[in-house]
This record gives sequence, C-alpha cells and structure tokens, in this order.
Amino acid sequence: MSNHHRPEPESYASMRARALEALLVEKGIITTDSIDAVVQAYEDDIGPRNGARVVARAWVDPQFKARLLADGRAAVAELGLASGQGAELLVVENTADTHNLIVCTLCSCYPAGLLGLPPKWYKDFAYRSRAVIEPRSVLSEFGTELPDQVQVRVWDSTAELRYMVLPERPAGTDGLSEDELVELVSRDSMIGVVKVPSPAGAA
Amino acid sequence: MSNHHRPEPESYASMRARALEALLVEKGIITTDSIDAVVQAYEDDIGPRNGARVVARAWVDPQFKARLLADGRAAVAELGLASGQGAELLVVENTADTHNLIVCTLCSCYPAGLLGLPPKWYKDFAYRSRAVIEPRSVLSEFGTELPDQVQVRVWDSTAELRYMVLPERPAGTDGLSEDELVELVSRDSMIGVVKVPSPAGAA
Amino acid sequence: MSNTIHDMGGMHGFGPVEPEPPGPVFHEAWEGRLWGMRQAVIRSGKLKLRPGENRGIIETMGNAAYLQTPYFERFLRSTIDRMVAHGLFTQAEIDARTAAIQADPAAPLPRTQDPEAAAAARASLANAPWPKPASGEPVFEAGQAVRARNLNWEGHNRLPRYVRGRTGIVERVNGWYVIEDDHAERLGRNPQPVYTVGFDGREIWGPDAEPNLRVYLELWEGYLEPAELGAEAAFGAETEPAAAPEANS
Amino acid sequence: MSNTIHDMGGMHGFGPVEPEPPGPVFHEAWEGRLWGMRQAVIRSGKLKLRPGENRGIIETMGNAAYLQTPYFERFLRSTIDRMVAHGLFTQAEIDARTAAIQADPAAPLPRTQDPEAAAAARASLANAPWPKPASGEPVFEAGQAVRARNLNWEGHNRLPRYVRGRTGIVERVNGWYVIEDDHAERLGRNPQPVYTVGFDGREIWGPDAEPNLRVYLELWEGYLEPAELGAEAAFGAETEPAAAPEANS
Repeated sequence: MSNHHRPEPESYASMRARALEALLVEKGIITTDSIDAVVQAYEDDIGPRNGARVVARAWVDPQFKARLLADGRAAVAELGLASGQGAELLVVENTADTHNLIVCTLCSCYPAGLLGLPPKWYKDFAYRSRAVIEPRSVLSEFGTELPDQVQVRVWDSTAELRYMVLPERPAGTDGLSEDELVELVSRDSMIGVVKVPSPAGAA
Repeated sequence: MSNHHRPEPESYASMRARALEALLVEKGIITTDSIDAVVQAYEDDIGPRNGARVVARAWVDPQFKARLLADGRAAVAELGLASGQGAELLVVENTADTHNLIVCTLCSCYPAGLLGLPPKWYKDFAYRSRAVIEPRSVLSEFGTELPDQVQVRVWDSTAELRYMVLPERPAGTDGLSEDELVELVSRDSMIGVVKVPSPAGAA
Repeated sequence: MSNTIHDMGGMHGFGPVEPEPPGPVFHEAWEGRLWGMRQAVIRSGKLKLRPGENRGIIETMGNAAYLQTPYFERFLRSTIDRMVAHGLFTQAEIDARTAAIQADPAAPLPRTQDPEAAAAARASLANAPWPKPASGEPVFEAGQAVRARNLNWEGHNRLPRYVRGRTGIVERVNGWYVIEDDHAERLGRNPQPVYTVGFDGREIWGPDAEPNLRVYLELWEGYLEPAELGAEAAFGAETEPAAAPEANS
Repeated sequence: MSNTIHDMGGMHGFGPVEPEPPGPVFHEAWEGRLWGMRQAVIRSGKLKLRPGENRGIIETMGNAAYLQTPYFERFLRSTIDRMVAHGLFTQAEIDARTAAIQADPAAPLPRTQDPEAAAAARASLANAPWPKPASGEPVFEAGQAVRARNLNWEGHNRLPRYVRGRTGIVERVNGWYVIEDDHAERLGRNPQPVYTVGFDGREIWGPDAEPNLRVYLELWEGYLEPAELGAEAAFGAETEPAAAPEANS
C-alpha cells in the first residue's frame, strides 16, 4: 500500500482508510497479510466465474439443476462454492414465461460468494429505487426488452437470503462443453438485468 | 442594491439573483420600483400582525369569530386582509380538547397574507417530514406539552386552501383591549406550535 | 415528480426542528429581491405558469440536489428555469449576466421606475386567485368515507405517499380547482372539487401512531374513491380516551 | 432507522441506472483495503456486531449526508464508528492517525505477518452463517395470504415502506433468524421464521404498476399478520395475458 502509485492527490477517504489500517495493525488486532488475503481472494478467486460454473452445470445436468432450485446452498457446495454472505441461497430460474431480477432496496445485499462484489450500479440509488417499481424500464436501459406476457419477478433481499438468477440457456449452444458454456455467462445475466446471448456465429 | 454593504464575499446565489434582476429590468419586463414595492410590503406591512388582528377580533367578537370559522376569506376581508396565497382560508380553532397545527409536507404553502413569509424552520425538512407523523414530539421541541386526551389535528396544505390556527385566549386577559390582545399573539401560535401565554403578571 | 424526496411527510432522519425567534423577513438581501421580482413578473402577466409547473421543476432537480439546496436557492433555480422556458430570456443571457457580475461585483445595477406598475404590483399581493366555477356536482359529501387512490406515476402530483391507499372521512367540500397533476387528464374533470379529508393517525401510521391524532389533507376529487370505513380508520374509537367531536373545525 | 432515505424502493428522482462493463473489483485501492480489514477483524472475532447494527449506523447519518456520501465512504464511516463503539480504539486515536497521514502521506505504513491468521481469514469467507435453530412452528405456511404490518417506529428495521399494509402470498418458509429490528422485543419470538412473500405489482403500486409484475421480499414473522387476499392482490388475475404458474421458483 505504501509504495502505491498515486497520480492524483490522495483523497481524504483514502488517508482515513489507511489510518484505520495502521491503527488496527499497530494494535495487533489484525495483521496486514490477513487484509492482503481477503483482497486477493475477491480480486482473483471470488467472482462471477463461480456463479457461471453453477449455471453451466445446471444447463448440462438436469439432476443438478433440480437440486440447485430446491436447495441452492447445498447444490453449490457440491462445486465447492458458497453464497458467501447470507445464510440461504435461492436460485430463481428464467424461462420463456418468467424473468427474474435481484435487488437490495435497503442496502446492497448480494450473493458475493458466487458473483464477487457487486458492481457500482447495483449499490447506486437509481437501481435500488427503481428495480421494484419499474423493472421493465430498468431492464430496457440494459438493452433487455421483455414482452408484456413475460412475468417479471423482482427479489428484494431484505433479510438473510441471497438470490442468484439462473438465466435461460441460449439457442445455438447444443454443441458446447460445460467449460465453453461457463465463458458465456456474465455477471449481469445472474443478477437478471440481461439475458445470456447466443454465441457469435450461432444460428 | 448596488451600494449595499457586503461584509462577507458575496455568494454565487446572490450574484445570480442580481443578474436575474438586471436582466429583467434591462429588458423592460419589470421596473426596479415594482420589486422594491413587493419587498417593502413583506418587510413592513404583510406580517403576523395581520393574523394577530384577526385573532384578537375573534376573541372579543363572538359574531366575528363565527363568521371567521365559517368562511375565513370573507371574514378577514372585513378587516381589509387577505390570505394572500391560495384561494380559501380555513381558520381552525384550538380548544381545551383540540390542538391544531399547520404544515406543508410537499413544499411550503403558508397563509402569507396573514402571517407574512414563513420562518425558515417551517420550510425545513425536519418540520415538513415530522409534523404529520410525530406532531407531539415536534410540539414538545417548541415547549408545548399536550396531554394525550387533547386531540392533535394536523392540516397538510396540499392544494389551494390555506390554514390559520385560532389560538385559545389565555387566562388573565379579561381586562385587555383588542389592541392589547393583538400584542400577545405570536406568529408561532397561529401556526400552532405554541400556545398564547398569559400576559406577564396575570393570575 | 411524484415519489421524489420532496414528498417527505412521515420520513425520519432529518433531525430536530430548529425554531428561530422572529427576525428579519429575508435572511439575505437577494432572497427579498428574488421574491419581489418573482411576484412582480407574475403580477405583470408576463409569466403565466400552469398549475404546479414551478413545483414540478423543483421536484425534478434530483433527490440529492434537493436536500443540498436551501429553499431560496431552489426557488432561484426554478424561477430562472421557468423564465427561460417561457422565453423571457435565454440561458446564455442569464449565464453571461452572472459572469459579468462575478467579474465586477461592485458595478451598479440599472434602476428603473414605473410608479403605476409598482403600485399595481403591491396592490395585487392581496388578490388571491378564486376557485374556478363549479362545473357539476361534487361526487363526495362531508361525512363520507373515502380512500386516497394508490397512484405512483411519475410527474408532478399533489397526493403524498403517506396517505395513498388510506381511508378517511370527508371533512369539508371546498371549491373547484384545476388539478395540479401532470396526469390530470386521467383524473376526471378539470377543474374538480377539492375535499379536505381527515385521517386517523393509526390508519396512516399503524399501531405506533401518536395518540389521538388526526391528519387532514386537501385532495382533488380524482385522487379519491368511495370506501367503507374500517375499524382502524373509525374516528373516535373507544381506545382514545376523549375523542373530540368533529363539529367545530 | 426506519423511514429514512435508505428505504428508497419505489422512489423517483434518482436518474437512470448507469451500467458499467466488468472492470476492477475495487475502483480505488483503499476500498479493497477497507473491505479486507473489515472482513479480517470480523473473522478474527474481535468485533462482534449485533444484527443490523452496522446498517443502523449508516441509516442515522442523516438523509442529505446519505445521498452525498458514496457507498464505500458510508462503509468507512460506519466501520470506524462501530470499532470505536466496541472499544477497538478511540475516536481520538483514529483522528490523530489520520492527521499524521495527512501531514506525511508518503510515510510507509506498518506491515505485519501471521500466515495462519491470514489463511483462516481467507478460508472463513466461504463460511456463511447458518440460520438459527427453529424454536417452534412457523405461524404461516406457503400459499397463505399475509399482510405486511404498517410499522413506523424509529430505529433500524427491515420492513420497507413500499410494502407496509400490502397483502401478498407466502412463497416460501425459510430458516429462523434473529430479527434485525431495534424494536425486536415487540415483534414476538427471537429468532423467528423468515418468509419469502410475493406481492402483485398492482397491490403495491396501484393501477399504474408495470404489467405482469411480482415483487418478493423476505419478511420476519413479526412483520406479518394473516390476511384475506383481495381482488387487486389476487395472483394471476384475468387482466394479465399469461400469468405463469408459481411452481418453479
């Protein structure tokens, strides 16, 4: 941290956070390598690729999918994963008739173990305020247009559950392996603001 | 305005307002003396003394009071007054059983013709947000404690009516003239956040 | 705009009320000048705002900006915005004039006289607008139970969030007024009667309402629908120690 | 605190959502360090927050401040506040340390090692808390109509304004959790079951709701009361073109 490049003058918040770190370390409450370990975990390991692995497995393995929808926490544990925040995991499935969207109107609850840390817009006031009253309008800003007959289900994380959307498997992916499918699945598709597009070149 | 003393550096808002005045005057839309006339009217003539005159008259003249409660606009016109903003005036009477309070939760509607311009706190967020949900708590901050059996009635000015509270005539004022009564009636008592106290020295 | 921060009735988190002793009418000179020029322009007939137009602009400034901007600055901003929109001057003109004053704050402003117009502006302050003529019979009458509709469209309206879906009693049938709602065309006739409707505190705030509280709002006819009065909304229920009669107000 | 600006579901006036392409996990280095030290301290067992405590602090910072303060700065503020409150250090210590860094921003910070603790902190990230053991039977069951209570007390709660007084259907009975409400003692047993409850968009937002919308919330048992499902709240009403069955989620 100390020999970090700072092209702009350091913000007050940054100096305050460094003061906090110095104090916690100097008092022996934690060690700097514990902080490093957590930061590195979120930067390298705990990200939307975890969720994508769950989605791809559910696409190729109907039994796993059934277990995933019945008990998300137990099913993702089969892959060595955890929702990471919140006690229970509810996986909600997009179909031709139903589109799911997750939000936390009161703060920023998010299935961090599967999707990593939330994007800035997920924590911003516009998304939090609008997702429950005008989700179609929000989806439209992400380029997702849904016909009226598709039911929109919005899941507001007000307590200890966390949600992940299981997107629809796109057309043109019959010949793909599970690993290839993982590459198709974006963070935003598991929040529910976009669909998973068919791979380039697919019919 | 131009040879006005400015001990502190002038704010942007002030300079912007002066630019607006200059533009309106230079374009001949209004003249500066029209502005002066309005400012002077609110500084010298249109203030809570108008409302106090109405209150004192109602205290000494039961027929006037009956007309005032039935049709506020017509009754204050008898004294050459107008509510000034809003089309109708509803005068609400405090009694031993009932305490009234006026507010505008959405903006700052106020019976300006009778009370002048509203105090800052009337337009501030704390009063606007709290007056309808915890009026007793707000009243308490003004030193007004009401027993539970007194009904609190809060009037939220959401449309074209304006309200004025007719406070209770305090004890110890039997011997006072109408002009002396006028002196007792404060702005805040006609908004409803305080009662009119008995005059100093009264029993 | 509805559902924005200006609709703050019942919110927590704004701190205590800060009473102030009677003091100057205008805390700063420019506030008085702004108030005066606004009144003078409107009374001159050269700025005709449709109902709610000014408020609508203040409500669309953004929630964070609304909370950060003091009252008279919101008023300054909306005044300039509306004058530009109505063609009294251009945005470039007001920006340039502001820059000129910033460059030379001591330069005197023009002063002009028109005693007749000034007297008219002063006199007009007492002339409040009358209600519009009635164009039919009111739908509701005093004493009737009504429910405030649950309307959540965007655009300016005058139906606070805290009362939507709540049932109350018509206290008073007032005059007819143009409805200040961007969706007025969907709310029936225009103008329409405005009713003063009284709501029991528990009907609005639930079991934790302060004791013996009634809240009265003025609501246009289109904001209301007929209702049955439920137990919670019933006035003078026996849990209140001494409910006052409705007669006096 | 309830009814403060953090409870923003259904508000207008916050502008458009601004999507961003995948980028760095932390936009600024200090955000990552803060996140890391917060997790490390909690996982070390040296900071035991009661449920909702951190959120409660963020909610009492004042509505204007909340809207002006970016997410990680709110998080920084509440973290320091809670650590001071729990005696990890004093306000004077953190202020002095900040001043020292402001005076010499280039001075290196201490670095310490404890590989075992670091590995434990990393490993603990996957260990989410389990629900509390059940201590009785849930009052409600899946498929049952319930109404969210209209609670307006001050203090932290997890019952959004937009759903209070609305009727929905229990979708799912979840585990038992300590209720994160400053008035938990008035809401029955603790811990208590949390229900996922689905509400029709029109029940919450009225006739202007977007078509074919359901909103699901997790609500502690004490936030709910039994209800009859009215016409507006009925799922799959005939005005919806193709209401999907409830089975799958």
